Amino acid sequence: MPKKKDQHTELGLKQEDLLEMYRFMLLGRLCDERQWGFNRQGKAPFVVPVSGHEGAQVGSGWAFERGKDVFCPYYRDMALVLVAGFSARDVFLGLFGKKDDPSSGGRQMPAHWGSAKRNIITGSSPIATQVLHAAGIAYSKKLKGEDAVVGTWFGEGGTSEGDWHGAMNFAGIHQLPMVFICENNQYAISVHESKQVAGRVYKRAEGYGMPGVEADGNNVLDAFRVTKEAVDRARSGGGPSLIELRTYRYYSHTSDDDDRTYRTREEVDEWRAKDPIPRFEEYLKSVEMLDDARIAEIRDETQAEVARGAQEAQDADFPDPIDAMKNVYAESEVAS
Amino acid sequence: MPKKKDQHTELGLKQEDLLEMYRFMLLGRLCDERQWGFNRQGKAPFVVPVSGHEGAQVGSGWAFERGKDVFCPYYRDMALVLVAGFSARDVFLGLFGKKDDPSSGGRQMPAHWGSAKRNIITGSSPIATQVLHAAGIAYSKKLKGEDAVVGTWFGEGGTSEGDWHGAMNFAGIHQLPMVFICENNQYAISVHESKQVAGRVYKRAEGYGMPGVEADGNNVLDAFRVTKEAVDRARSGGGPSLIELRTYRYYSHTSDDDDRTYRTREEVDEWRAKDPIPRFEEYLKSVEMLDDARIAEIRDETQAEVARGAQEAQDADFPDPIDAMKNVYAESEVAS
Amino acid sequence: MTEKNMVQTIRDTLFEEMKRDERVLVLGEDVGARGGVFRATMGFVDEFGQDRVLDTPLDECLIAGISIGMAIDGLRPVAEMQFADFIFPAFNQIVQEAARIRYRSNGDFTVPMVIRAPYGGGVHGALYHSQSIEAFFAHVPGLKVVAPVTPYDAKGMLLQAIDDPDPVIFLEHKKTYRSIKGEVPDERYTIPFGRAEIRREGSDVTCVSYGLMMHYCLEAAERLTSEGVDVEVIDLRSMYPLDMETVLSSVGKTGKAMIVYEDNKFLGLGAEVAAQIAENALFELDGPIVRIGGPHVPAMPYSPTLEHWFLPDADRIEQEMRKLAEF
Amino acid sequence: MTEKNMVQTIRDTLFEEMKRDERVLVLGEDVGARGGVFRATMGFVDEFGQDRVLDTPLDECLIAGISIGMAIDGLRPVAEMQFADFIFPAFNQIVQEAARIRYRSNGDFTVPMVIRAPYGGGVHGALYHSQSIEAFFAHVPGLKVVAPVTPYDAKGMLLQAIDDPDPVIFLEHKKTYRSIKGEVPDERYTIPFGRAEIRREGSDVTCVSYGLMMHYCLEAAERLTSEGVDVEVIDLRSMYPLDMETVLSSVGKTGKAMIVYEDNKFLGLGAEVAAQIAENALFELDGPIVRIGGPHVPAMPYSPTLEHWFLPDADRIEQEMRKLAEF
Ligand SMILES: Cc1ncc(C[n+]2csc(CCOP(=O)(O)OP(=O)(O)O)c2C)c(N)n1
Ligand SMILES: Cc1ncc(C[n+]2csc(CCOP(=O)(O)OP(=O)(O)O)c2C)c(N)n1
Ligand SMILES: [Mg+2]
Ligand SMILES: [Mg+2]
Repeated sequence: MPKKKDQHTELGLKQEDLLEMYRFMLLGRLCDERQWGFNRQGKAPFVVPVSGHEGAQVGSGWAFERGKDVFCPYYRDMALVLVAGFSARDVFLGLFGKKDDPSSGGRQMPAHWGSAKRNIITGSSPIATQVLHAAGIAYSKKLKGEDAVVGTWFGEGGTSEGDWHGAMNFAGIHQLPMVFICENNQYAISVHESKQVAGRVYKRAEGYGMPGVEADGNNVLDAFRVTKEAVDRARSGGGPSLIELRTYRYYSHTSDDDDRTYRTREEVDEWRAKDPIPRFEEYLKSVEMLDDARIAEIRDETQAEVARGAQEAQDADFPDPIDAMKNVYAESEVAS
Repeated sequence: MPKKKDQHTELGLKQEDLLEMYRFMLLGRLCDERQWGFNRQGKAPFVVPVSGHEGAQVGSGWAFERGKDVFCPYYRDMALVLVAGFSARDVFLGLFGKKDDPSSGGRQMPAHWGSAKRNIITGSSPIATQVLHAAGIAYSKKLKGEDAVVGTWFGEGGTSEGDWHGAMNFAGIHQLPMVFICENNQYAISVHESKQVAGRVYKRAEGYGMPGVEADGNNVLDAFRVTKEAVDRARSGGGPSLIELRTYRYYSHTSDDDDRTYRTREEVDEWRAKDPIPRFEEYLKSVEMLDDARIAEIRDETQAEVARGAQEAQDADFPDPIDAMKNVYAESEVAS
Repeated sequence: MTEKNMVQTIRDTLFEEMKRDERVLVLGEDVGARGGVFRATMGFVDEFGQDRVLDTPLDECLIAGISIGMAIDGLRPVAEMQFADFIFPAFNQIVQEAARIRYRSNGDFTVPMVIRAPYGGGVHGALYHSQSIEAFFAHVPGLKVVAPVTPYDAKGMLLQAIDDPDPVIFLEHKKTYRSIKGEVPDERYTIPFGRAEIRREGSDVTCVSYGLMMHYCLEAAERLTSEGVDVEVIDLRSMYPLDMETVLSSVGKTGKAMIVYEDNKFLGLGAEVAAQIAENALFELDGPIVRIGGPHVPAMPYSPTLEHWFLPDADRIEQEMRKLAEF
Repeated sequence: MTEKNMVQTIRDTLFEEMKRDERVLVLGEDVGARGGVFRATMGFVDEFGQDRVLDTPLDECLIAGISIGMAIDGLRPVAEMQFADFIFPAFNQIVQEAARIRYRSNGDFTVPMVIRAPYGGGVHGALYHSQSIEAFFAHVPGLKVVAPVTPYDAKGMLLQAIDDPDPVIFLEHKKTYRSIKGEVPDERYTIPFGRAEIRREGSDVTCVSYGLMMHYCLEAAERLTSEGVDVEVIDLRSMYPLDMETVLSSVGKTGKAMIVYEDNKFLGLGAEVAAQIAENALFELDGPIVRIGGPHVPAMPYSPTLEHWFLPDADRIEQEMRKLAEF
């Protein structure tokens, strides 16, 4: 019973897919709102928001095969790591720096994602280092003859570092099975794209011998479509691709930032009007998969899931100080 | 009396220009052959050859205004620094590490060019660092409202470093008065272009918001033409350009290298047949500026100039060991 | 005289200097409209314009590399590394280029540039917003490395750094930005590098420190007066050049030396200080040379329990001072 | 047993290991057809193919970064930095990523990789082909740094480095490549890190060294026997972990300690060794702790007169040994 304006069937997406994608977008948004709440209450000193990026992250993330493919995200990617297997509880364990934080056991700042069993490669703060790790993993997969595809995500600011240049060059030379995904929200903290990127990000692909494409990151199905094409091409030996997803971040860069110094409220409102979540709701209604009543239900369920995860994380233990000595080296030796 | 097949008049080059350009190409070649001679005799432990690149270097270098414009060369650029004001004697003072070596007073290896009064910025061994210095100088010139243009030269291997990426990006963003000149001889020591550069060097320009063009580096007039256009554009506020000059190096990478491990003799011979010097001689004959007799005279004069410079450099003093402490800091303080 | 905190002092000093000297410009990530993530260039872009208050792309290698070019061409760039932890992409340009250009050109080229870097822990910054970096750079001939910890020093040493004809790594401890206040003269003055400051005279133990730890050392020393233990606290201020004269004459007086630093102990700056004492004053010592430094783990973790464990504090310093005094 | 020089030993060891273990691959600039500029991977590409003998683009940041990815995915990359002097573009990937990944992921991810780096002077390499880099990396928790100087150690420690579950900086002194020969067992063996080797027993002075200087120290010590001066020479072999036990027990015996290294003295490894002696064995000393290191200039100049001036040699070491013994 797909209705008119049906875009998803040709993309190979079924009703369950769409509803799950919708849930993940919502989960990301609600986790974000909850963490800001904790921040205002003084219970979370540091918050990295995702709001605005949910379409780009869930759409691109959904194009990969969980359990087989590899995710090399950056700090903005909360909705992406939810797709990759993090729970709301996992997110809040990291937020509070608790012992069971799957990323680092409370060692890293929030939003420094990582989890071996979920194929999410540990990330750091220094920008763009992960894109080279992704290239190395992709080379390894190809060498071993595995058909996994490696995805790496970064902001447009990340394209400025030499690491990004090296990874693009290496991936192009060896036609590696990977996809470079730029979440272009037009700002690197306060620095506008026009002072960050000469030319256009996606246009750099040709110079590295790979296809480059841009898409509307606030349209989750567009983000899925262009990424899926790239993932399929990579898996079938067609080499790497660069994808630029245009989007916007709704909050300040982090809880330490104040975006009013560099963005007008008008600009923010303009982009609020393109919010990927209501837009996807409209689509789901248009194909009669959702109605307002069902949306309200799903929101309540997801809200409850967030509240539960947050509560469990708050109740969880902090790491034992003495554990701070562990895992410096395999033998955890310490300087005499 | 310019004859048919006259390419130079439309390029604004007069007879004196062409003959000087020819002399510089020859001077570079003969200095190179002489330094190899010293190397074989054990009098010069380290030699960096230029042979093959003379057309690319003299052609591109000639497009700049000496005394006003700025040169940021790399080690391969002997013929270029001759254009920029080095003498044969200067070259050999550097070769032998003598006190009066204008580049470093005998501190750096040969071919690490530099001279403040000639606007040749000091170079180091680490590849591609100079392109960022060039970008900084170009920014400074623009800020001060000077109409100098900055040229920076590098091999295709140099395009792989992050420094090159950063400089291209910055130059594109601020539309700096500079020209990026790649002497693409297809090898970085032993590594072929196909393992070094994904895609094509000149095609990367568009991704940085600047024009990119390739030309035959073994045709000195082509090298001049494309560079002159870029220099004029830069000087008139039109921003930066990337130029790829296809060429070849005839000797091993340096006297420490043995190119037989990675290049066939056939390939070398093929490129020997495209030697920029005889090709330019052919042109100069075709426009009746030279004949074989005159060529023989110029060769003898230049040979004599090289012999004189080499002899004077051999006779020159080595630096005084105690001078090794000087110029660490302005006050030349030393660790207690 | 005006009372100011550290970051305000740095901001005002830079502002005045840019007014005074056209050649000076600031560059880095978010130094423009945002005024720097620590507000050290707040309001600059309105006063001096985008060309002299340059928001760079997110590439520290670029920041250092173009600063070198600018300095060579006669400007006086003051580059900001947003956090010291992010200086490493620029390591090659700083260590191989900036530091070596005067030497390799035999004085024909010079690089008068300043790199400002907010560093240090205790700010919930975790592994990548808490690091100490002084040891990497103090080891490199051609560089100068300084770390003022009072507003008075911050102004005088920042102006000295800008005047200096050679590259200077100017370290600002993030935790002192707002916590440390002091009187700052309104007129321009400079403080020559390589002169340590005795912050507290004492006769029993010489305590050498710098950065945030120096303040903790003063606190610990004050506490010990009640016990009749009299500690001399020396603020190095400059890591290179290093003022061993002041350190050695103090050790000659007290016969006991300890060095306190936040960086991990192994090959941290305290190693050089201890080594030079052992080379030059061994027989004036009547106690072992004590070093208190960070543990051998890669910078402090985020979780409050772990961060507290990591950072040396006044209590621990006090204990070690007491032990050494009693030795 | 076969007699080999250093570089031949390294080449053969790598070759055998790549035959033995499919996960091992070498990567770097010119490691393929060229066999490495020092011939350390000569003939590898014919035996193992281009995919396991990977000629990388000219980008050390890339070399380190992809090695990390490969190691995370289960390979055992052995990366070559063509010259140690060119490791700095990779500094961020090595120090911030490779060194910290185990720690920051609380053990969830590990980086078993080796970075080989030909280093050191005396080869007419001038400023950028002569540097010592051990101090930068030994200071970084999460890294191990070793520098074997005999073929026997080169094999055992290279295999240890490949087996090691953490990143190892493996330093090879260029001047020893062909000048130092020795017997090498044909079978596979490993030498655990963190164990110094007493190369020469002695009772009068403890001389701690490593790298090329260690050989000069041995030479100087031999010369002094004629004068009845008996020097104990310790080869550290590993900069981190550092075997202070061996050093301290030797100092306990001789009461005199000197440290000889090629790197510039200030904050070079000798500073840490001296500091730890001063912390732990102060009252066993009856002479100052002497450090001989390179001068405070940015690596050695090219001109023969200048290069000779720079590098500590056996004569200078001998004089200092004599002075200290007579103290
Ligand atoms: C090497 C490095 N330099 C600077 C920073 C500080 N910093 C953190 S995020 C950021 C901006 C990143 O912008 P972008 O890549 O566009 O991602 P976005 O935050 O917009 O999603 C900066 C400058 C850093 N983390 N690492
Ligand atoms: C950072 C760095 N890495 C490695 C080297 C060693 N090296 C010197 S020249 C060279 C090849 C450069 O090739 P290319 O840029 O194409 O210039 P060409 O020599 O071909 O003219 C290499 C790898 C270096 N000098 N610097
Ligand atoms: Mg952004
Ligand atoms: Mg080349």
